[in-house]
This record gives sequence, structure tokens and C-alpha cells, in this order.
Amino acid sequence: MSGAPGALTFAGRLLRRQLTLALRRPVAVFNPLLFFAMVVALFPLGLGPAPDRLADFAPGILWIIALLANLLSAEGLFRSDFEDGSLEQLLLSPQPLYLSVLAYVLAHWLLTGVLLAVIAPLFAVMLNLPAAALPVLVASLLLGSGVLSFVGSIGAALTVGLRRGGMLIALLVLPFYMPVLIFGAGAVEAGLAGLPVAPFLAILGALFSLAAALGPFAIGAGLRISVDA
Amino acid sequence: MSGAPGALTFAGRLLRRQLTLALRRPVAVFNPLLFFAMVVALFPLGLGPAPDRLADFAPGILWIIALLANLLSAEGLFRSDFEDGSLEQLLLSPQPLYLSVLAYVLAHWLLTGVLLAVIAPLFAVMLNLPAAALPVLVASLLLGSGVLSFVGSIGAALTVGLRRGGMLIALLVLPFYMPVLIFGAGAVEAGLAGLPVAPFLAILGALFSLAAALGPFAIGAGLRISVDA
Amino acid sequence: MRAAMWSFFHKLGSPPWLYRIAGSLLGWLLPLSLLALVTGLAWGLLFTAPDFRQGNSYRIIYIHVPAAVVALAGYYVMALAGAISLIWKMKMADIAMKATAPVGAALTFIALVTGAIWGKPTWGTWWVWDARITSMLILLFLYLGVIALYEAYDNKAAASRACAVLSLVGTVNIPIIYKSVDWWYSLHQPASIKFTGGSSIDPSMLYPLLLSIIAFYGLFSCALLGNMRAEILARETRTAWVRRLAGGEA
Amino acid sequence: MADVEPLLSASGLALERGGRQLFSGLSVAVRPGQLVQVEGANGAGKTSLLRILAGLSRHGFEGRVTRSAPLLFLGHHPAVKGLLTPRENLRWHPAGEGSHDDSAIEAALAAVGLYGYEDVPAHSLSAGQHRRVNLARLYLSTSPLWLLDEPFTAIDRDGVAALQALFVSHAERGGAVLFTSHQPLAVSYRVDAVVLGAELAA
Amino acid sequence: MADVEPLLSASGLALERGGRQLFSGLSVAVRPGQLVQVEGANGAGKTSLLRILAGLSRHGFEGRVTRSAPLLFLGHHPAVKGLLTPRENLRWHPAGEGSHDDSAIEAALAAVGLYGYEDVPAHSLSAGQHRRVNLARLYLSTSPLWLLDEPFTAIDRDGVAALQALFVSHAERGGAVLFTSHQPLAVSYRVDAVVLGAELAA
Amino acid sequence: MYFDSLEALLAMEGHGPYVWAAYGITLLVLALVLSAPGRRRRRLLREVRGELRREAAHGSKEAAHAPGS
Ligand code: HEM
Ligand SMILES: Nc1ncnc2c1ncn2[C@@H]1O[C@H](COP(=O)(O)OP(=O)(O)OP(=O)(O)O)[C@@H](O)[C@H]1O
Ligand SMILES: Nc1ncnc2c1ncn2[C@@H]1O[C@H](COP(=O)(O)OP(=O)(O)OP(=O)(O)O)[C@@H](O)[C@H]1O
Ligand SMILES: [Mg+2]
Ligand SMILES: [Mg+2]
Repeated sequence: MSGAPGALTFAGRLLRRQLTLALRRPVAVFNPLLFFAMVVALFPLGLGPAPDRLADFAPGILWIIALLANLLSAEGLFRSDFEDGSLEQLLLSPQPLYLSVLAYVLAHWLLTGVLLAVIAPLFAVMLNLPAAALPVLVASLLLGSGVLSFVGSIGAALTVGLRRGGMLIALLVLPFYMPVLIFGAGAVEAGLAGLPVAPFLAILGALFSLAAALGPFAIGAGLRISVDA
Repeated sequence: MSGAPGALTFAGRLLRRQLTLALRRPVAVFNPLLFFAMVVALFPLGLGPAPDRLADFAPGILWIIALLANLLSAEGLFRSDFEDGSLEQLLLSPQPLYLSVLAYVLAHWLLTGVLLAVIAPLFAVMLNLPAAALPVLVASLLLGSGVLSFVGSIGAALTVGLRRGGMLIALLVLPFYMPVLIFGAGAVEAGLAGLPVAPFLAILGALFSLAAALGPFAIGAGLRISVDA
Repeated sequence: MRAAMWSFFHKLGSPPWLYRIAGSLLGWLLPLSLLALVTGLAWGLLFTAPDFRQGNSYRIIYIHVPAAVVALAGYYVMALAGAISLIWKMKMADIAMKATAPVGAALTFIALVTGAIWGKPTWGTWWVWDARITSMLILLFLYLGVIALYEAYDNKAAASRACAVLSLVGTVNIPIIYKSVDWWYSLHQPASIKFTGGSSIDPSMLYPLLLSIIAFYGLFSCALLGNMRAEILARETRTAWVRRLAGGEA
Repeated sequence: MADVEPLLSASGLALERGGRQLFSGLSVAVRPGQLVQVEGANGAGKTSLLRILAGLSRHGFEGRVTRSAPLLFLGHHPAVKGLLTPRENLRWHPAGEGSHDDSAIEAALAAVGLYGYEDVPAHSLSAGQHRRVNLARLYLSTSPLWLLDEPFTAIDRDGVAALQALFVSHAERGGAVLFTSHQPLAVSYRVDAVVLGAELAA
Repeated sequence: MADVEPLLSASGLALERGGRQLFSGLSVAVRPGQLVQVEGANGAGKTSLLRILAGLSRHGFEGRVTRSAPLLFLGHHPAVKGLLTPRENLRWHPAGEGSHDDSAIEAALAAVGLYGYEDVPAHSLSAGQHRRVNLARLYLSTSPLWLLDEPFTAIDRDGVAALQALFVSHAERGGAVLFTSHQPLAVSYRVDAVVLGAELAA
Repeated sequence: MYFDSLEALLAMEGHGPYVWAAYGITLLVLALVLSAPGRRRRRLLREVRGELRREAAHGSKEAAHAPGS
């Protein structure tokens, strides 16, 4: 019998587990992207296709979609683990909960935020966003979606034990998403207007650090409450 | 022992069951409304608060939200019934599947489409949509969301057995949602512009009848496939 | 001295004592607050001159502004109570938190509705996405989120802990939300509309306004105490003192 | 007894799953009055067989299944909604089979030991009580043919005894029960066995 | 034996749920070498007790629980992911307890009769095989104290016998097992009982 | 008093409907918020009283056995 794994090894295994679970079906990787693509396609249909109008609104639209995609995937972050008993096991584990929770959030971020950030330029071009604004778009999405993942995970942790959580997480979490939306879309708009973008990215970075430092505690507390409810 | 209930009685019971499941808690009625309100609030935050711009986009925005709300709730329509074995029981039932399926779709429509249509005027006013366009907005949402519910249910039935169906339903279903979005948002824009709206509503009505007549067969077939997979 | 303080804290943890104290507090706070409200509103409605730009519609200020001010303060009361209940596991803090949410939500609602009514004659529209208004709308969402979360749990002890976590997360976030919305608005502010001109208020309007603000604080506290009393009862229905109370108060 | 028309009969059943032949050339006939226990180790194919017999699996196997009577099927999943109360679960049950009368439902719940639990949400029941809600359907059933997949799971000793007595009385009234279980029935009634996986062991 | 330091002890436990007093004044001590069976009818409070002892329930009950040894807990839910293979389920198990070695995992899976099933997705396993994946954790465990909620559910006869033998050997090595079950253990080792719900019946 | 007559007070130079609607809604909501706890408290006490009466009538044996809602 070799003993239990070290804390970092263990967190790494949880990360692999989450990624494997998500990627087990190849279509799963592409789904968020396709969702993103389709919703992007809805906007010209709903708002009318005038290119200049679309370009004006592209930062906002892309950020709103990223935010919704994040929200939707956050909802299920702990659900199956709650239902099949994995979450109780995690809470009983001798391993530090902070790191375990971090692994969950990291997996979520990689699979939604990072992925979306990477392909967002494609959709931005479809919405006629000038190429100059693309780097800011990617940078702001990368940082901002990290914050969203942490905040969304708090909501998910607090609602995972509720049998009708569905929309509740949106209520809890959307108000906290709003600053990220404002600074994220603001960064891209500033980039478009040729204004300095560093302050925006700095704010998003600060929010990200704050979320990473405090978020896991709130998530852990939420999970304990949910399992004990 | 009194025998099994009649087909219509049974469908009525299924409808009550679905509504009760959704509305078990008093707050459950308000949650979707709040969700809409929050998503509406995202748009000014992302696109900027200028009233005339928002009014321009209001029909599209409201319709896109309706569509997303529909899509998201359609995803879970059969999921819990699949997982806990209720769906097998439904398929083994001696009752006509067409009516049973209709009860599911009707419940879904009442809880998303109709609810949204009823409160849409409030959000429309918040987005500065002129009052003259409100009746068309409500009418188009009512009819259009019915179509969305049928189409969404077909997607849900086909994907319910997949362990990672998550966003797959979006891919299947969004292409079919698009005509509804075009005619729905088009109706409101026509209303805004003072053009006749009857043709748009007639088209939506025709789509609705078609969906109600044929949809349940497709849904039933999808459910059988999912349970046997 | 220390003994006295200790016994005070001890009593604070005792439901029947708190129930009684809250009752007697209510006994004089409620009449006083109502008196302040009536005086302030009557003063504002009947005895002040109308604003030179807005005419009489400005009289809405005597309810609009107090509601907004107190609603915002209410969130901090709630979060503080949540923190205390989470950290020191104090039952009464928990009850206070639960009692604050509906009152705060109602005041936020009043601020928004009276504002919307004010906006129609003043700006010709029911709603604008101004920074203050948007932040207040978000505050309403925050309150409703806490209420919805509480209601969604069957296990009310767990519900309180969940709401405490949520309102704590909220306190960290409220300043961020406010700053971001302010900034967002100043970035986008359309040149055609200007609401936030530092309106220097005439003292004749200020006094009734201050009185009304005090009245709203008082009423907020009354509703809070009342809710706490009801909540204490609800949690203690099986205890002897409640049974005695029910028997006596026939 | 062999001359009575069977309620359910299947012949030449063969099934392969995951590269393993679970059974082949299997014939089953269930006649009124019969109790049939399907036995076999974990993974032998009991659940797969029941789903074929119930008509839930229609593809991917060989052989013919003929059913000439209404059917009640209880699978591994209890089809009980946690958000609904036991009473509502039975009243609005999606199988649409058997009685949906309120008084009959109350009696059935009492029969499975849930008297007093009619109106609590099912998610606050214990594991065994949860499954008992599902078993209450047996008391409401109007179908002669029951197909039950591990009906005794999570049920305590008294509950198992009551259930076995119900099987016997159902069979005596002309019904038939085909069920899977890892434990032998403790009844003084003939129980036929279908043993799966025997060929493999041999 | 009473002089050995207990791995787990609880005293003055009282729990009320849904307006019913499930137990009160209950004391439990589990010492190395002990097998303790928690018995009681459905809804008696066995699961609730185990969750309190495991530390999953921390609120809403009275009494003190002291645990002085690492713990392995298996609840009603198997914590097995259908999308992962049995091997992956064990390697990445969120409990972070016991050995995560690949060769040890293979041996454990073979011990629960899943040899050859190491690399198929768990959702294609039968109900019993699915639970066996979870039980494989017992063979990997390094914790002396096991708390098991109905470990024999859905397991066939041979499987139950093997599991019971494992309990005995664990106890003989100085471990302890506290478990719930509706069936009596068929082992030649002393099994202590904690019976719930007796006061109610009296 | 700023206004000359009751009509002037009610009309407020055309702004009357807005002002009075705002005040009306505010007072209504305040009244609801302030009266809700009292109503809930009285309902709870009534329930406890009912329980006491039931216990007095039937003795407390059944109450102990009936699982709560
Ligand atoms: C539907 C939303 C609202 C509308 C339409 C609205 C409308 C108005 C109007 C027309 C005024 C008079 C402005 C002036 O003197 O030119 C006003 C004043 C004021 N409002 Fe609102 N309001 C709304 C919501 C809010 C909210 C939510 C708050 C609180 C955060 C708030 C705080 C104030 C304050 C403090 C004043 C008086 C001081 C000042 O004029 O700067 N309002 N509001
Ligand atoms: N979340 C809950 N809310 C209210 N009551 C509950 C809750 N969970 C369980 N109960 C009640 O507590 C009692 C004990 O449940 P528990 O699950 O501990 O029983 P058990 O002995 O494990 O039964 P089983 O043998 O059926 O598994 C049951 O009567 C049940 O109704
Ligand atoms: N979806 C599937 N895909 C591939 N193989 C499957 C699938 N479902 C079941 N199997 C395999 O079929 C075999 C029989 O499964 P089945 O569920 O019928 O067994 P069982 O006799 O009911 O076992 P248990 O006693 O454990 O319930 C198992 O070996 C299982 O691995
Ligand atoms: Mg099986
Ligand atoms: Mg149990």
C-alpha cells in the first residue's frame, strides 16, 4: 500500500479528471464554441445586419455571449458530482479543499473562458470588429472569464443541492458578473477608440486575483452547506 | 380497483405534474422573470445606455432573450425523467404518446414562452421601446415561443440519452429557431415602422400549427430512440 | 462591568428575552417613526415651495431619496448580520439577516417605482439607464437573490448559512459594482441627457427631507424588529415559552 | 399449467453486449399463476433481459417476444420525483397504469409502510422509503403481468416479507411475476427460475 | 477490548428529522478489530447516523463525535462516473484516500470481479458491476476506519461473501467496519449491533 | 400651506397624478412591510394554540408518532 497522494498531485488529478470528463465526447469540446457561433449568428438576424451597427456593438455582444456561456456551464459544475456522491467524497478527503476547488474552477475556466477567448477573434471578424481591437478582446476575455468562473462556481456551490436550482444560480451570480462585463466590454471599446487599454486590463487582473484568493473559500463553504442541507 | 384513466384525463394529469414540479416553490414563479430582467439589464451594460440605440435594438434583444430562455429550459425538459426512469414508464404506458408529449410541451410553453410574453412589455419599456409596438411584441412572442417549445422539445428528446448532451441540443435546434426569430423580430419592427403586422403573425401562426401537428410525433420517436440507446 | 456585558451578550442569545425586548422597543419606535414620517411628508407635500425647474413633481423626493438611502444601508446591515452569524454562529444575527432582506427589497422597490414615476414628468420617460438607477436595480437583484436562495432551501439552518455566504460575497462586491457602474455611465453618458448635476438643495426642502430620511430609518428598524420577532417565534414553536405565550395571548 | 395461454413468451432470444454473448437460444414463457425468478451473477444480463421482455429494448437482439397482457414494469430506477410527495407521485404517475384514485393511493401507501408520509416531499424520505413509493404501484396495479428488476433493493426485512406475500397473492389471483433478485424467495409457492450466465460458467 | 482507544466515538447523539425523533442519547464507540452493524427498519435513521459519524452532517443534531483515525466512507451513492472507466474512476477518485497506484488499482478491480472491465466506460456496466467499482476502494484503502452504507446493495451472492470476508480480514488487521445492512452477516467473527428505532417500537 | 385649495393640492399643476401615485404606492408598500411580521406572528401563535388544543384533546401519544410535514 502506497499512501495517499500529495496535495498538489491530488489537485492535478482532479483537474485531469474534470478535463477528461468534459472531453470524453469529442463533440463536447466544440459545443460551447458552436453555441457561441450560433448566438453570434442570432444577433445580425435579430438586430439587422447593417455592418457599422454591428461593429459598434460587437464588443458588448461578444462579452454578453461569453458571459451567458459561462453562466450556463457553471450551473452544472458540481451537479453530477453532487448527485453521484463524488462531492461528499471530496469533502471527506484529507486533502486541502482550497486546492481541490481550485482544480474544479481551473478546469471550468480552461473549457469555457480560455476556449472562447481563443476563438473569439473569428466571431469578432464576423461581426465586423476591426482587427486592431482583437488583441484586447482576447486579453480581456481571458482575464474576465477567469473572474466569471470563480463567481459562477460560488453560485453553483450554493445551489447544487437544490432540486430546482435551474435559474436560481443566474439570479445569484449575474449581479456579480456585471462589473466584469462593464470592464471587459469597456476594454474592447477603449481599444477600438484608440484609448489606453492597460487600466482596464489591470482592473480585470485585480478582480481576478481577488476572486482567486477569496473565491475558493466561499466555494468550499457553499459546498459544505449544500452537502449538509 | 378502478381502471386506468382516460387519455385526456391522463394528459391533464401529466400537465399538472409538470407544472407542479416547476412551481413547487412560490419563488419558482418569480425566478424566470428575474432572470429575464437581469439579462435585459446586461444589454445596456454591454452596449451602452443610450436610449435611442436601445430602443432600436429592443425587438431583437427581447426576441433573442426569449429564444435563449427557451433553448436553455428545453434542454432539461426530459432529462430528469430520463434519469429517474419516469420516461421508460411513460413509453410503456398504454396511453397515447401524442397527448402525453403534448402535455410536456404545453407545460414548457406556459412556463417560458407565455410567462415571458406576458411580462415582456415591462422590459420593453425599460429598453425604451415605444408603447405602440407592445401589442405586436406580445402577440409575436406568444405564437413564436410556441413554435420554439415544439422544436426545442424535439431536440431535447433526441439528446436526452446522451451523457454529455449539454449544448448539442443547441446545435440541433438553433437552425430551426432562426426563422421564428426572423419573423418574430420582423413583426415587432414592422409594428414600430407602422407597417402591417398581420402577415408576420400569420406566418408565425402557420408555423405554430405545423409544429403542433407534427412535432409530437417527432418528439415521441426521439424519446423511444433515447430510451433504447 | 465585564460581568454586565457578558450577561448582555448572554441575553442576546436568548430568544424569549430578545422577543420581549424587540417588542417593547417596537412599542415606542413605531409611533415615533410614524410621527416623523407624517410630519416630514406633510411638510414636504404641503408647506414647501415647488422646485423652479421641475414644479411639483419634485415632491416625490421626500419618499424617493429616503427609500434609496435606507435600502442601500440595509444591505450592509444584512451582510454584517450574515458575517456575525457565520463567524460567531450567533443565532440572533442569523435571524436579523433573514429579517433584513424583504425590508431592503421593498425599500429598493419603492425607490425604483417612485423614481420611475418621477422620471415621466421630468424626463418624459419611465426609465433611463443612469448609473444610480442601474446600481439600484442591481441592488434589488442582490436582495431578491438572497430571498430566493433562502426560500429555495428546505433546511432553514442551511438556508441561513448559504445566505450569509452570499451576502458576504455581496459586500466584497458592492463597492466594485458601484464603481464599475459609475464608470460605465460616465463613459457612455449621452450628451443630450444630464441628470447628475450637483443639485444644491434649498434648506427649506432639506429639513423635511432629513426628517423623512430619519423616519424611513425608523420604519426600517421597526420592520426589522417585527420580522425578527416573527422569525424567533417560527423557529421556537416547540419550546415551552412559546407555548406559554400562545396560551396567554388568547 | 403449460396449456394455459402465456401472458408473455419469448423464444430464441440472443444478446451480445460489449463483445460478450450474454445469452442465446433463450426461451421464456410466463403463464398466469407463475412466479419466475431471473438469476445470475452481476453482469449476467438480467436487466437486459427484462428490458427486452418489457419492450423497452426493441433493437440489437435476436428472437421474438410476444406479450398478450398489460404490463407493469419496475426498473432499477424508481421513477419517483423527489420534488413531489408520494401521493402526487402515484396520482400523476407517467405509466398511466392502474388505479389513480386518492383513497386507493392512500391504502397502497399504507400497505408499503408509508402511512403518515403521504404528503412529505419524496426527497426527504430515506433510501428504502423512496423505493417503497415505487413499490406502492404494485398495490394499485390492474395489470396481470409484473416485470420487476430487483424489487427488494434497499427494503428492510419486514418489507421484503410483505412484498413476497404480495407476489404470491398476485399469482394466486391469476397474475404472474417475473423478477430478478440475488436472494431466494422465502415463500411456500412454486418459484420457477431462469438462470443466466450458466453456460459461461460451464 | 474496551480498553483500546476507539477509532471513533460518539456520545449523547440525538436527531430529529421531519418532526420525528430518530434517536436520542445514542452512544457509539468503534474500536480496532470491531465489526459493527447498524440495524433498523427503512427510515429508522441509519444513513443519517452514518453521515453524522462521518462528519458530513455537522448541524442539526445534538451530541459529540470524536474521530481519531482516517476514514473511508461509502454512501448510498456510488461516486462512480459513468463517463470514466473503472480504472480512471479509482485513479482520480475525489476522496484522495488510499493507494492510487495503477497496479494496485488493477488488483483491486480484479478482486471485485471486474477483471477485463478496467477500461470500458462505467455507464456500460450493469448495476451491480457499477457498485463494485466503488467497492474496489476498500481494497485500496489505507484508512483503518470504514463507514459503509448498505455495501451489499445490488451485489450478487458470491460478491457478498467476498465482501464479508474482506470485512473480517480488515478487522483482524486492526481495522474496524461500521456498516448498515438489512441482511445478517454470515461470518464467524463477532459482529456488534447498533439497533435504531427500537425505542419507537417499544 | 403652499396650496390654496384642495383642488390645487390634488392637481399640483398637472403633476398630481404622479406625485399621489408615488406616495400611494410608497405608503402601501410600507404598510405591507410593516404589517407582515405582525400577521405572521399572529398566525404562528394561532397554529401553536391549535396544536395545544389538539394535544389536550387527544393526549400527546399520536403527535409523537405522526411524522411532520
Ligand atoms: C426608475 C428609476 C429612477 C428614476 C426615473 C429617477 C428619477 C429621478 C429624478 C427625475 C430626480 C430629480 C433629478 C433632478 O433633480 O434633476 C431624481 C432625484 C434623485 N434620485 Fe432618482 N430616479 C430613479 C431611481 C433612483 C434610485 C434607484 C436612486 C438611488 C440610488 C435615486 C436617487 C436619487 C437622488 C438621491 C435624487 C435627489 C438628488 C439629486 O437630484 O441628485 N433615484 N431621481
Ligand atoms: N432531508 C430530509 N428532510 C427531512 N427528513 C428527512 C430528510 N432525510 C431523511 N429524512 C427522514 O429521516 C428519516 C431517516 O432517514 P435515513 O435515510 O437516515 O433512514 P435509513 O435508516 O437510512 O433508511 P433506509 O434503510 O431506507 O436507507 C426518514 O424517516 C426520513 O424521512
Ligand atoms: N450500454 C451498454 N453498452 C455495453 N454493454 C452494456 C451496456 N449495458 C450493459 N452492458 C453489459 O451487459 C452486461 C449485462 O448487463 P445487465 O445490466 O443486464 O446485467 P445484470 O444481470 O442486470 O447485472 P446486475 O445484477 O449487476 O444488475 C454487463 O456485462 C454490461 O457490462
Ligand atoms: Mg441489473
Ligand atoms: Mg439509508
